[in-house]
Amino acid sequence: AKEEKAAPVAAKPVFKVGLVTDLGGIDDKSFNQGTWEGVIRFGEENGLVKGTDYKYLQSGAEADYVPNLSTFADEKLDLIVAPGFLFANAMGEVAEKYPQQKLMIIDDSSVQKPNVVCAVFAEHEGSYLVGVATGLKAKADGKKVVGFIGGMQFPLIEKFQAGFEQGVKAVYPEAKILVDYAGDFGAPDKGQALAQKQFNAGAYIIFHAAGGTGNGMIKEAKERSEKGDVRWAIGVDKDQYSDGLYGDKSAVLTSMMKRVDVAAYEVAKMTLAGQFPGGQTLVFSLKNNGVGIPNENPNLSADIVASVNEYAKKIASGELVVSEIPAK
Amino acid sequence: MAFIIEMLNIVKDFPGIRANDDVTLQVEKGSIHALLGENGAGKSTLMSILFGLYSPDGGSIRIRGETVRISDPNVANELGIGMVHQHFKLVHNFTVTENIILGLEPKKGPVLDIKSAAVKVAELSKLYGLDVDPFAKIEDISVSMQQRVEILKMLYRDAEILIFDEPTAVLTPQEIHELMGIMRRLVEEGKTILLITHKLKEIKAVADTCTVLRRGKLIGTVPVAGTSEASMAEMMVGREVSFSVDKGPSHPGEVVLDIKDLCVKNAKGLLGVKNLSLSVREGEILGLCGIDGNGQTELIQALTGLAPIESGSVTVRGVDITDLPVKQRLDSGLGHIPEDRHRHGLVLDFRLDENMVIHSYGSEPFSRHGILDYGAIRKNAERLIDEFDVRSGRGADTKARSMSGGNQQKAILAREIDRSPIAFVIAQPTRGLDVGAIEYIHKRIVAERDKGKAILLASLELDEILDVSDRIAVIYGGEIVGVVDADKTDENELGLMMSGSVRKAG
Amino acid sequence: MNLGMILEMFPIALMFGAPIVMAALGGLFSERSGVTNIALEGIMMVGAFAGASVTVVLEPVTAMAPWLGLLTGIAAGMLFSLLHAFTSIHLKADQIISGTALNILASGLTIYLCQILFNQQRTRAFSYGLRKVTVPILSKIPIIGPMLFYEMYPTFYLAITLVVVTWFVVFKTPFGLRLRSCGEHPQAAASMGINVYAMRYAGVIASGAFAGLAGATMVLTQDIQYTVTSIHGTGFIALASLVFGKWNPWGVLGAGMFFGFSQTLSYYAKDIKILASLPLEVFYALPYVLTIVALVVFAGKSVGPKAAGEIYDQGKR
Amino acid sequence: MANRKLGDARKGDALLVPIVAVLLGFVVGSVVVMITGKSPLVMFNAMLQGLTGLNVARGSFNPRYIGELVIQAMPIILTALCFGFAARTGLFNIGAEGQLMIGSLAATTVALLVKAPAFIHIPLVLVAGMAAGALWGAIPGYLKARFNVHEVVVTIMLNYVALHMNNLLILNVFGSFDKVKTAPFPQSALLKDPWLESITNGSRLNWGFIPVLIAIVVYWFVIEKTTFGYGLRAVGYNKDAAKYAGMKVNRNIVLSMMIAGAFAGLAGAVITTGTFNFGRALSAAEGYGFDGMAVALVGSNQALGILLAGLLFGMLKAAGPLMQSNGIPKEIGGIIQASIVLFVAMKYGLERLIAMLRLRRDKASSLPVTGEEAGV
Ligand SMILES: Nc1ncnc2c1ncn2[C@@H]1O[C@H](COP(=O)(O)OP(=O)(O)OP(=O)(O)O)[C@@H](O)[C@H]1O
Ligand SMILES: Nc1ncnc2c1ncn2[C@@H]1O[C@H](COP(=O)(O)OP(=O)(O)OP(=O)(O)O)[C@@H](O)[C@H]1O
Ligand SMILES: [Mg+2]
Ligand SMILES: [Mg+2]
Repeated sequence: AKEEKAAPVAAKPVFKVGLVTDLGGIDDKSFNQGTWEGVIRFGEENGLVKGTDYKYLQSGAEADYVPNLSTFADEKLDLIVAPGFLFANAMGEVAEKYPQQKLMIIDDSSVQKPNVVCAVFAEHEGSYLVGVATGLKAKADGKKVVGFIGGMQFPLIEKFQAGFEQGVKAVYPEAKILVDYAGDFGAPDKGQALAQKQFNAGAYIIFHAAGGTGNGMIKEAKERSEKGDVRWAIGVDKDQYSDGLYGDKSAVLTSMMKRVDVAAYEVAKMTLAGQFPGGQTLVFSLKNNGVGIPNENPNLSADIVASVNEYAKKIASGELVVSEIPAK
Repeated sequence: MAFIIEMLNIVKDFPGIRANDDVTLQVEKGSIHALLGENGAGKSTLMSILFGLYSPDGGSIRIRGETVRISDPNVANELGIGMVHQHFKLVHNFTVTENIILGLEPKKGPVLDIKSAAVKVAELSKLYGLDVDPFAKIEDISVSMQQRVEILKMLYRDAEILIFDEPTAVLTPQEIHELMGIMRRLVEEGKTILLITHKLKEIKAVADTCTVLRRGKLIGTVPVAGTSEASMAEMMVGREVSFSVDKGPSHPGEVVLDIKDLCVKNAKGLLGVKNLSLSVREGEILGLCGIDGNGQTELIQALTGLAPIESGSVTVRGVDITDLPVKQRLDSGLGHIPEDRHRHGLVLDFRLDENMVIHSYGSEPFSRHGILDYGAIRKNAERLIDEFDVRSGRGADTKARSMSGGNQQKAILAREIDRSPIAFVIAQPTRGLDVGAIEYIHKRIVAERDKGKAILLASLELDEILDVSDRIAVIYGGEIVGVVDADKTDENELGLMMSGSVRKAG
Repeated sequence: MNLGMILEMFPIALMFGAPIVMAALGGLFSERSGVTNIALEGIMMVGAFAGASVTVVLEPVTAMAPWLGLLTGIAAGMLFSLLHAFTSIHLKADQIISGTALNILASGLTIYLCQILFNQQRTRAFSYGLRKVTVPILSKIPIIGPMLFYEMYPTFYLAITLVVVTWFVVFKTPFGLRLRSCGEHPQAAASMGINVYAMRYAGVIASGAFAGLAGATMVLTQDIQYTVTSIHGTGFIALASLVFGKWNPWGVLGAGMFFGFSQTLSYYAKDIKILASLPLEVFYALPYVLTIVALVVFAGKSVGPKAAGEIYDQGKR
Repeated sequence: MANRKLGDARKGDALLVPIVAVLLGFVVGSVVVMITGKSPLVMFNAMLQGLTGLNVARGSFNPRYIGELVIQAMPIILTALCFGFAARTGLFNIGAEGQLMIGSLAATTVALLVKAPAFIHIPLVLVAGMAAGALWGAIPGYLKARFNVHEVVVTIMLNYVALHMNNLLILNVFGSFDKVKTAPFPQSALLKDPWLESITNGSRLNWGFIPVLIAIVVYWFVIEKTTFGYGLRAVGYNKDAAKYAGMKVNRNIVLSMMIAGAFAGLAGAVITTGTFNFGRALSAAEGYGFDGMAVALVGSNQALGILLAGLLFGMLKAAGPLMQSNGIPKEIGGIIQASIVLFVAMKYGLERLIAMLRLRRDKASSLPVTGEEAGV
């Protein structure tokens, strides 16, 4: 690895990265945005020009995936990144049509092509940690009910639910966990309605794995807390602390970070260095800090953070194995 | 004597046609002034100019001696000019009062003051003997009542000059009679009336003066008292017109259309036709007359399959068509000229040639195996246009919408006669047409009779019934109250029967 | 399903119902004046965009920001609807085509403006939007209190007020009489000296105001920012409510609330024993199926304003 | 009146208005691009490439774009035929989207469950899509005919029902492991063809264009040339007159909606087995219905008009990635589309404008445009 960052101008490489977003768009506060941030970081560090050396195409429909990827492939970019397992088929097709094109897909391990690198995450591990935090916090405050709101109910999101449930139960077996799926990743109104429902049913803390839908939940937690009826939200993908701000407080207890930015950044760096891990599936887990909670957790007491870290160590070391499938 | 209205040298152009060509019209205050002319002569256009709907391309208007520019109906209103349009301009789901006060609403604070408005309407209605219920909805009242609402609209606005555009086309003789009374009453109260009508008799009955237009040009203004109907007609058409229908005696054969104990529900779900029996023989015209709303429409719609039959039977030459759908009725030899030519008679957005095959497009030669043969369709239209003298801008290519009412009617007539039905139901065939067109249509109907067709002719026009029919059936309250021979009856007797006061077996 | 659950559903259902009712009232004004407005969706988007933008920008400055956002939503809706008014009234456009154009334009335009203003595909997120209120005293009333007065968005009361106002204006004032006459028989109205163009402009612009307000309300109560999916078909639901409510403000209120409730029901379905075994998708589809059923059951003669959708031509007989 | 004259079109000048509308649409697009600080030339270059595959700036040729143009145009042409067909019968069908989804669902079902050689399997898939779309279209048709329920509301509602029904079955019945799509279809069910892909430099071009072309011809033929089409048009313009003439009005309404639905259903089948090779759960409608509506309106519900307008809008879509890649916001395409539709709506104004320009050019006699011609 060459780490001569001292003179970026002189060492400016000719390297182009493209991101194709899914329907959510580049600023979805979720994994499209996360991936883009990784690309930006890579671009800035290497003195690339935004809009020409690194850029993105936004998809308006699933039918746009292939033409968008192909357009970049025709431009012979050095790396094309696409976040989301929905890209799996399109990625497979394009990989075949452009065997020289280096491609990366996030959240999917099914595309087995020599010119594609897959990045997947151990969401259940990170979710376990926020589950632990949730359990401890609820127990400490004498609350019995917590909740989970998922976007759409499919295995990827069930990993979040599974990890969260195991984490809560590990520290607070009596806790009741409400579970709802919104059927949508971009509907804050649904998130808000489901949050109202769960909060009304006594939920003290809600963890969401619902992208934009979860924003409605955070909003509801914020509004209630501000009025003195303290409730907590747990963010996902990125550190959502700032989304929960009211006054100088935040209703976001902590977040389950899924470092898609790291994945994109790392793969881009490897590719630039001529070490494109084609055909491999990279797993981002607690072990390599691919998932986890933020470094700063102002709303968590020190002892909760300490226990969370303990669990993190156990999981990272393999001592504790978290199941990916929710208990029925 | 001072003229209250002076329209001087009016010119109005429409694309391709000069509707008014240097027309001068002078009307004395307190008189009834008739306006006469063929369809399309420019009468409505002239009145629309006076009412501010169109602006003239030339000429000037003086009201009460002052030159005015009537740029829109508001100005006309302010000048005390009101107009009853050929097609009523009433909002159907509004009440009588709401229609009358529209645009000039009394208020209590910001709120509509319907109550005091209704009182005023009731007063006006009483003053002129109009007898209108201020709270009735327009869609629930008869056509003549609607017309009275139109009159009230003008009176409510204190109009001094009242324009009536073909007010009697939709009225029954009794109603026409009442309207004449109302008009005289209005004149007595100091109003001035401009009356457009195709009926010379009416002009004779009420008008003081008559102005005749032909093809947009002024032919002349004559005092009614000293001018005969025949000479007025000649001024209008430019040739002599025969008023009596030229027909020989009928030679009725066997019964073709047989109606037995027919019951039909009306729009309100009540029986509009009750146990009605009637038969029409081949080679005769049976006139059906009655006051509007006494079941004619229901009867005709039931016969032709547009409304379901509750009970009873209808046969055409012995074939029971009671429950048959429209298509099969037509195939059994029934023919139908509908009362409402725009609603039923034509697809206004189709070309004339397409309209001419509306029944027969599915059969040879107009189509083969479900595929249309436009060549044959066009040929057919051209033949009919030629034979029936249907006039339109672009021949077979003309959109039906852009044809004049008279020519639309001729087109329907051509189409239906050409089908050669054996039993022919004809409703209001000459509504709103000028005497020339009426003459022609009557001739064709009689010709059909002479070919041995059985014809049921429904009309609100008593003259038409008396002139064209061989026998006359009178309908009242959904029942036939009498059947009489046309040459053995008169307007008076029919009138009495139509009002239900006399019954007479046929 | 128990009483508590039903009470709980109220505030949620009314949150969903309020913008539907507002937009449908807008449609009512427009159609009553004789102009079909299938652009409610697009106008709502524009209103939502404007409302969210102003709220985001002004939030740090004033607590009135969301209210100013609502006002801006109204103004933006009016401005946008002017396009529909101009093309369909002055240029005698087919109102369906014009409305469709507005709907397509709205999504392109708002997102384009977001990019100019915020450098992203959506507005920045505001931190509060409108806040719920608890009405003192009234909220203490048993049953009714928690249903209607506890932690409710003030826009619900606004919607109810607008229903009353609409009813009053349309059915009790001279303006309303004139407006309706233009939707039923514009030639008749014109012959009475009413300026049909002006009335139709008024109707369409009112619909812009209402739909703009509805859009702003929606984004400020149910979202955290404006995105291209913020309105997600609510304008069309409002259009359906207008038909379902038979072009009458009270009917519209009922229809809008019906939608609010059936949507809310889908969130609670899984907690209701007899429904719990069904797949979620069944409940997502429920509001729409119920609407069709209701339309069939209540199918009547009542049709909309006769002349709605018709191009006004003075010369027409 | 009930029959909006959606179906009305005139000859001669009829073509002029859409052409002027399209040009003006591009003018608006250019202005917007300039406001963004970019050169409209970049946009036009992208569009030209989207249309012909030629990149003038770089002097390269990539036929893939032609293939993609066709791919983008196919479904919206079909949904336009769907909207247009109903419109010609006086019905306002906003339900193309739902009919498409149901068609796609049926195609998925047949593709997955039936085992047959391609020459049977493919037609079966297409027919299934059409039949399902027709059935879905029959619902609003029947409700309108039988209960006089407004088709606009029913079709809007059915779009949502179709979405959730599609998801229900894809997720719970045909779901593959990730539960958002089905297993891939067998090769025998696919319209895809490596040869077509290779001649267009790896685009997704597939045999779907054959049924689309057939659909356009059928549309034209049925409406303009058959007695059946005559009946449908008559019902569209004047129900009462159609009834008077002995036509089965209610049956025609249902049939018309069914045929319209079949077009959309076919679109669903073509997308699922041509563009994709698996059934998909959707989180929201994809907009094919509204695109189709716009195409039909710009093409004034005429077969040829729809074909051309469909290709135009397909081009805008195909050029989308190119524009984006050059820093032009993807919304420009939408803004241009909307402007074109808006200008088409302004027909009357445009006609007057054209007449005025003509009048100025040849001061000889030229009649002003009458209300009649303006589509009163
Ligand atoms: N709005 C219009 N646009 C174009 N031409 C018109 C219009 N109105 C009338 N015309 C033309 O002007 C002429 C005069 O029409 P007008 O309606 O005044 O006739 P009319 O005497 O009232 O006939 P009728 O007895 O049938 O009512 C007609 O030949 C018609 O072609
Ligand atoms: N939009 C139009 N453009 C041009 N001419 C028209 C238009 N509408 C009507 N006309 C013409 O106006 C004249 C009068 O039409 P109208 O329908 O009033 O005829 P009419 O004989 O009075 O029929 P009706 O008996 O139905 O009143 C016709 O000659 C017709 O050609
Ligand atoms: Mg006239
Ligand atoms: Mg006339």
